[in-house]
Amino acid sequence: MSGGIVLNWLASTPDFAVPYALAALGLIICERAGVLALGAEGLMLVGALAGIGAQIVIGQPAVSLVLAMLAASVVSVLFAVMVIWLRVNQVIAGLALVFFCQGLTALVGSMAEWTNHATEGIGTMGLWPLSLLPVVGRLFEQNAMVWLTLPIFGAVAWFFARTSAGLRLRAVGENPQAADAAGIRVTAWRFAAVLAGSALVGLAGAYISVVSTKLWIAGMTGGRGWIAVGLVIFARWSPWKALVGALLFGCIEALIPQLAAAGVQLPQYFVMMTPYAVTLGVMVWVALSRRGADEEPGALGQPYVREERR
Amino acid sequence: ADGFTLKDKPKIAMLYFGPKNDGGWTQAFDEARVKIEKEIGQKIQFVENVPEDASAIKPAAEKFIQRGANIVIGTAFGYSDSFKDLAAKYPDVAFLNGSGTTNGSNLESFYGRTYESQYLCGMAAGAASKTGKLGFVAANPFGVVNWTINAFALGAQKMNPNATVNVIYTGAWNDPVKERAAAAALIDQGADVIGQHVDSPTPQIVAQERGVYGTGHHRDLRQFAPKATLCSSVWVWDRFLTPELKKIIAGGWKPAQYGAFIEMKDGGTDIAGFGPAVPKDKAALITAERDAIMKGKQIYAGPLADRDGKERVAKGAVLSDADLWKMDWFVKGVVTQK
Amino acid sequence: MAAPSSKIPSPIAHEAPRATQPLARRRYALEIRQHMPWRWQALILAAALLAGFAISAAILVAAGVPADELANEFVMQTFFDGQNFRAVLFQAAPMILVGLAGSIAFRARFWNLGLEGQMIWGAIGATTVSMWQIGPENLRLPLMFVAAVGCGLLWVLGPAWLKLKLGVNEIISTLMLNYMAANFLLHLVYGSWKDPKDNFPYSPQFRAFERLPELGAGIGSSILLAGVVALLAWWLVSVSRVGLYLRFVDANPRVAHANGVPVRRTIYGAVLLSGAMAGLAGFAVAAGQEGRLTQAFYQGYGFSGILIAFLARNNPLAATVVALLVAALFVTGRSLQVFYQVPFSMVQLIQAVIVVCVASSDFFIRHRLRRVGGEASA
Amino acid sequence: MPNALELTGIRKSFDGFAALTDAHFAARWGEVHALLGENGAGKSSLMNIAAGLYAPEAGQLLVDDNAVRFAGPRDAAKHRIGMVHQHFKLVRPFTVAQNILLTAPPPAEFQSHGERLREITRDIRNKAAELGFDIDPSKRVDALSIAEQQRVEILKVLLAGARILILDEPTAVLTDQEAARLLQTVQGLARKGAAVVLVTHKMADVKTYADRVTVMRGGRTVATLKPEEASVAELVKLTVGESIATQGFQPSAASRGPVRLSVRGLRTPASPEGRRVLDGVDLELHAGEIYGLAGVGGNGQGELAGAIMGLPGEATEGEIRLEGHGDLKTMAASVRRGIGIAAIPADRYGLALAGGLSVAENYAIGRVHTGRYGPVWRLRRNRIQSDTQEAVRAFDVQGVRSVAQKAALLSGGNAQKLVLAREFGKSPTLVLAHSPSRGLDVRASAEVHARLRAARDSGAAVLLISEDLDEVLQLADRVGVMTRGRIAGEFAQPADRQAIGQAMVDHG
Ligand SMILES: Nc1ncnc2c1ncn2[C@@H]1O[C@H](COP(=O)(O)OP(=O)(O)OP(=O)(O)O)[C@@H](O)[C@H]1O
Ligand SMILES: Nc1ncnc2c1ncn2[C@@H]1O[C@H](COP(=O)(O)OP(=O)(O)OP(=O)(O)O)[C@@H](O)[C@H]1O
Ligand SMILES: [Mg+2]
Ligand SMILES: [Mg+2]
Repeated sequence: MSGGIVLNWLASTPDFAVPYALAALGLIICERAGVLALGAEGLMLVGALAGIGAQIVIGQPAVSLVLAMLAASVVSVLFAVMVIWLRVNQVIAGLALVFFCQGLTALVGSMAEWTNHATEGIGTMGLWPLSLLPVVGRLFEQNAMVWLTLPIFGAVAWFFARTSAGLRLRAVGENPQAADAAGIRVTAWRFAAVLAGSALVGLAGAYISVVSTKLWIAGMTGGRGWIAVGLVIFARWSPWKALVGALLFGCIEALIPQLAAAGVQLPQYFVMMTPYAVTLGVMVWVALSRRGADEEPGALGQPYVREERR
Repeated sequence: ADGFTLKDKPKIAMLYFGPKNDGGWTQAFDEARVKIEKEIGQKIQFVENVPEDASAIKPAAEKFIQRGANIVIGTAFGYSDSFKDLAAKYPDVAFLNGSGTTNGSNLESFYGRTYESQYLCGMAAGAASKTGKLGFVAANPFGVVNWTINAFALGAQKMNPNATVNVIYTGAWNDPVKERAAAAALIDQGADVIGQHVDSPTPQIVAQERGVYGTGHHRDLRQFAPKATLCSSVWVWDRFLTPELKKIIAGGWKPAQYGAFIEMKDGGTDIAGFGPAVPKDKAALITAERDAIMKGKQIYAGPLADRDGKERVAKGAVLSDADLWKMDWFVKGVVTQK
Repeated sequence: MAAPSSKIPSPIAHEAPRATQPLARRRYALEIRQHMPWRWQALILAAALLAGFAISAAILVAAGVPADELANEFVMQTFFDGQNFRAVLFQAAPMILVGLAGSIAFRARFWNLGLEGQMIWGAIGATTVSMWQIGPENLRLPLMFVAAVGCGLLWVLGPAWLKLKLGVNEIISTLMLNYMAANFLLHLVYGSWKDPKDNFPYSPQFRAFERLPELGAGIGSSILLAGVVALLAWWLVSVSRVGLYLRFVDANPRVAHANGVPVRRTIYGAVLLSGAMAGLAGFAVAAGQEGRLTQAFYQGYGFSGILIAFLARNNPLAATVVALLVAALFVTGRSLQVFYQVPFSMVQLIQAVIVVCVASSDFFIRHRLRRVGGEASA
Repeated sequence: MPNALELTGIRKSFDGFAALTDAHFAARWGEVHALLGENGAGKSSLMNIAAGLYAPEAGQLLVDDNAVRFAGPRDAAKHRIGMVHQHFKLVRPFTVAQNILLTAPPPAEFQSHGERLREITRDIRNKAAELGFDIDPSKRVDALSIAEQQRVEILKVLLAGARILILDEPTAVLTDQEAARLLQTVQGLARKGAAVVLVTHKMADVKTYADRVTVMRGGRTVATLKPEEASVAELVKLTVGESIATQGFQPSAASRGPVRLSVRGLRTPASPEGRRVLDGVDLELHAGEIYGLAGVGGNGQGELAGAIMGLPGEATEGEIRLEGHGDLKTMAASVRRGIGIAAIPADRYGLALAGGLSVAENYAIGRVHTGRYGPVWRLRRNRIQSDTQEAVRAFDVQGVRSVAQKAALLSGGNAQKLVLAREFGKSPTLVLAHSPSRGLDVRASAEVHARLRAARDSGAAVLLISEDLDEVLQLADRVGVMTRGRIAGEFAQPADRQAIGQAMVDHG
């Protein structure tokens, strides 16, 4: 049975890891373009609500997920306008976005009566032929979004490392003055990055509501957006490291109910602290080890105006 | 001195702890409201999402009172202190508070003996379970939750003496993410029926997805998981509130000194619906137990020991109400965290 | 339009011809403004607030509040009704304290998003004194005060140290500590701190002498406490030398350091003070409102504190005024909720809308759009 | 000969301050056209307009005699205008090849990113060999020296296919030999038909390499002429508007005193490439002398000043002793200011003044620690105000309408005077002056110099760090040369300029 618990634990990990992974990836896209994106918690809520709403109205998971991404992108336009055009302090704008989205989703969710409205989710899909393996085969029985996450990561990592467009985006985040002088449209790239990144963050939220819990309640992301923000720092703005980090956090979150179900005697409220404590611990560890301190995008958080003297 | 009498025409207002469509606790009150309105023949005002926070409760209640309400119904234990203050400040207003702990000459707290209906749910669960391993998703560990867990276990053991109940507390009344994780983990560990004492229907939904059974709480949860939900422990507040409100309106109302702790026969709780998974013969057994409870059968009657073997209720005795509220022990077969 | 003159031999390898049509004319250029007279600044701020209120009103009307009732609810009912006004004051005391806490930390460029965690610890500290009956009765309340201040301060010490010593981002660290504090609070109230009277998840009630007394007319002394703290904060930032240090740290830490400002000590001081004030807010709720330690008393104060600090431009006196207005918004929100079934989340939305408007209005204070490239003349 | 690039009647202002009022400029194909003007004359602004970075408020831009409008650098690039900016526009964590790829014209047919990068790398190698540049295209820019970065900028413009090359002070950070080679190269490009604009302060270069020269002053074009038509003195007069009699070296009035500051073996930790910014600095400074530290910028001068001021930075080894106070290294910056160290940093708004705060606050911060402005719990605002007003008068800080006005509103020269007023107001024992007259006009520079001399004459030890050799030779009693993080040589006054110049470029 103890082998069973490990297997159960590992099999349930991806479900927890995917939202972290997608949200962190979205944030990496924004921040690589130099926009400090603290609004993940809010955009995840938008994605979660929009996804469920679409699920209730339309009932097609694939459509719902896409609509959720769109919704998060649309809301992020507000943020993009604030920080890119109006040059509002990016911390303030990010916080305002979170609170705005919390209020908005709670309001829309209750006015549309989407709260606690159960929906059909999506089923699991075996990763052939691995899923046919004895014993460990069930690790490869996951829903389609889990499998889709991997190519999404591959695509983004490829984009950054192997395309000229990726190089341009990074140039915008490292040194917008230089990028502008090189003829790269800083504002357009930043807008695009915020919208694209926010779509992924929205997808992360929609994963929680549409795929995972299959229903909506206000504030259901429960701080995961903030953890994703921390995860990006841990991952040093690298997609693959973010995936590893997301798996780490997924493991921790998945372990908690497994231990409880197995009747392991642990002080439960301290156990519930672990994701947050681990986030903090990881940040401290990153700071202590001073790994790649210069990987932070050089212009992160700095607005750009062409004729400003620096 | 002869009880409480309203000075004006009755005007009722309710303060909801959560959103009216929370699928659980608050929705049960809202459904009762609709029925009461018909019975009493007047509209009842209500406000949703009043948190357990004095700076929210008092203004909300006072606003109603200011605009004429003279019967105020609360729905959370966290309102207790505020309602006590309000009752003192507004002696001409009658206050009722679901799951509250404070009482007075114009204030009555009320709660149902949920362990009665959860006991019946436990019986259904015990009957439906093949493995004898049951799971239970609960919010937080304290008296009112713990007694439902124990009753659920006792009911299950009535059908299967070896039944065990593994409990996961999620730490929140309404957190579908954690509830899902908890229910899934319990099923992973071999549980084939999932009981619950949380607000959202998530544990039932998970049970249905995973092809096992479950029992609901607060409301009839078959609407969410028709295949999985065996039966639910449900509130039937209108059965208690309608006569109580009529008493208040009639005048000379005397609130119960220690609050109304309502038995099944007086409209505390009940069970709703048997799914097809409960065999006919077992269903008959459960119905018989229900009748017995209606006639006064006690769930927490001695002899009863906790899981460490310590005697909690002596033979021939019945657990006192005070001890019920403080229940922090579990019967044999219940596995919990610390 | 001549093609790039082919008579000219290019020194460069790439020979691809390029188009030379007249290019799009750029209409506006963004310019950084160094200074704007305060009158104009005030005007812009007022316009932003007006825009915020207009959008909020539109949302409220869309949600079903009759337009003509809005003014009545917001102004008449809130400020000219004794009972509502008392409710505003009741709500305002902790608001003022968290607003001040936010202001002081932000002045040191420290994003203290951990106000809720520090509030929780402040309340835990005060409750500890009450539960263990530390000190004589007449000293109990001051001891609770000290404990709240101490606990709030200690809870922010970690993030402050991590930031200054290791450069750990305080936004994340303070937030994570909120979640940890909230779980610890649950651990206490569902564990050994349950009220032994009924075993419900809150601490035993404070005794009468452990509560902040009423000043009379239904007004609690916590508002007085908040007022005194606001004055002290004002003195600190506007009168004392520390205020000058803080201004330098805020304006440019490198300049501050190079000019002999004890930057670290100033930041530590401000951040710890911020934690202490948040702890005090926890004390004000526990001893002034709830009369015991409850499980959700802190919710929403974190955001409100940040919002108040931001709208008040980190000025303590302005923060006091803004906190009163936010408290009024809360009380009005309750009555909208009660009478028009408007969800309370609307209040949060309105707060966010106002922040967005005011933050965006800064653009016009700090920039100027200039028409350029227009009248081309040779 | 047609004009390659022509700007007429250009006007441009920044927040109400007119940087260009009526500027004209025309460069022909095949010529090297020098642009002269003192600091702030508007040279860079004008060329930024030609490169599409700044939008002019009025005036016309012509390429090949056709009127054009640029919405941004992209449009300028389409007309094959390339600019090497005074402040480099390089993405530091990118490699040389990646940086150059960003501006390279798009490939004619589809190429994968990898292929393009390889092709660019090849092009860089070829072009670098042609120019005699030693550059590794796969190296990250932040691992390059300033001079190497300058070369990357030049390669970038050339490989982008520019036919109109604008070089804004490209030789400021190069050694004499490097500068000569670069200028010969661009001259060669012009001979092959390109138009080259060379913004510079060096009259000698104008004389040697330019075909024509345009002089700007105060945002206007003063004249365009052939270099051989005017003498250097005449060119100087055109640029600054008056003839300047350069003041020669004046030795100290008093005799030099005992050693006040001694720096021994100061070094910073080695970078992964094994380079140390400070690599064993040894230096002795006496009371009553000005020690001038010359050297090409970026050889550790800033770090040395920072280490003496006590700025947070890389931990250093070695010692910095101040007479009567022992080793300063463990001493907080605030304490150092308290024992009479005055600092005039090079980065005025990065280290000396908080632009967002008032003139009075910026003045008061220098002496508030002494208690002159009241105890910790109370600031005496009136005294701050009257002291500031007095200092503003005494140091002739102009443009202060009220002492409550933001310091950022002062012009460069007046901001520097405010710094001087604060730093010299408390009779320092050690003065650290880093490029104190950078960006100042002649008059303001002269005032700064007088103040430094006065401080020396009243017994302070003055460490003058400057990239401007003329300034050093005018002021210093002794001259040290800093290269690669150490003092490469010391010279007594009157020093041999040639020898000092040689020491600056010797990489021993
Ligand atoms: N982006 C800007 N924002 C504000 N002011 C500016 C900006 N660019 C230039 N200025 C101002 O315009 C004037 C001209 O500056 P510019 O850089 O063109 O001078 P320059 O002739 O290149 O001087 P230097 O020889 O020092 O490089 C200066 O007073 C400068 O302060
Ligand atoms: N934002 C502003 N608002 C008002 N006046 C300004 C502003 N910016 C600059 N000025 C004024 O414009 C003038 C030119 O400023 P700038 O810094 O460009 O001077 P400068 O030409 O470089 O002179 P200096 O030789 O002293 O450095 C100064 O008198 C300054 O006070
Ligand atoms: Mg220039
Ligand atoms: Mg200047």
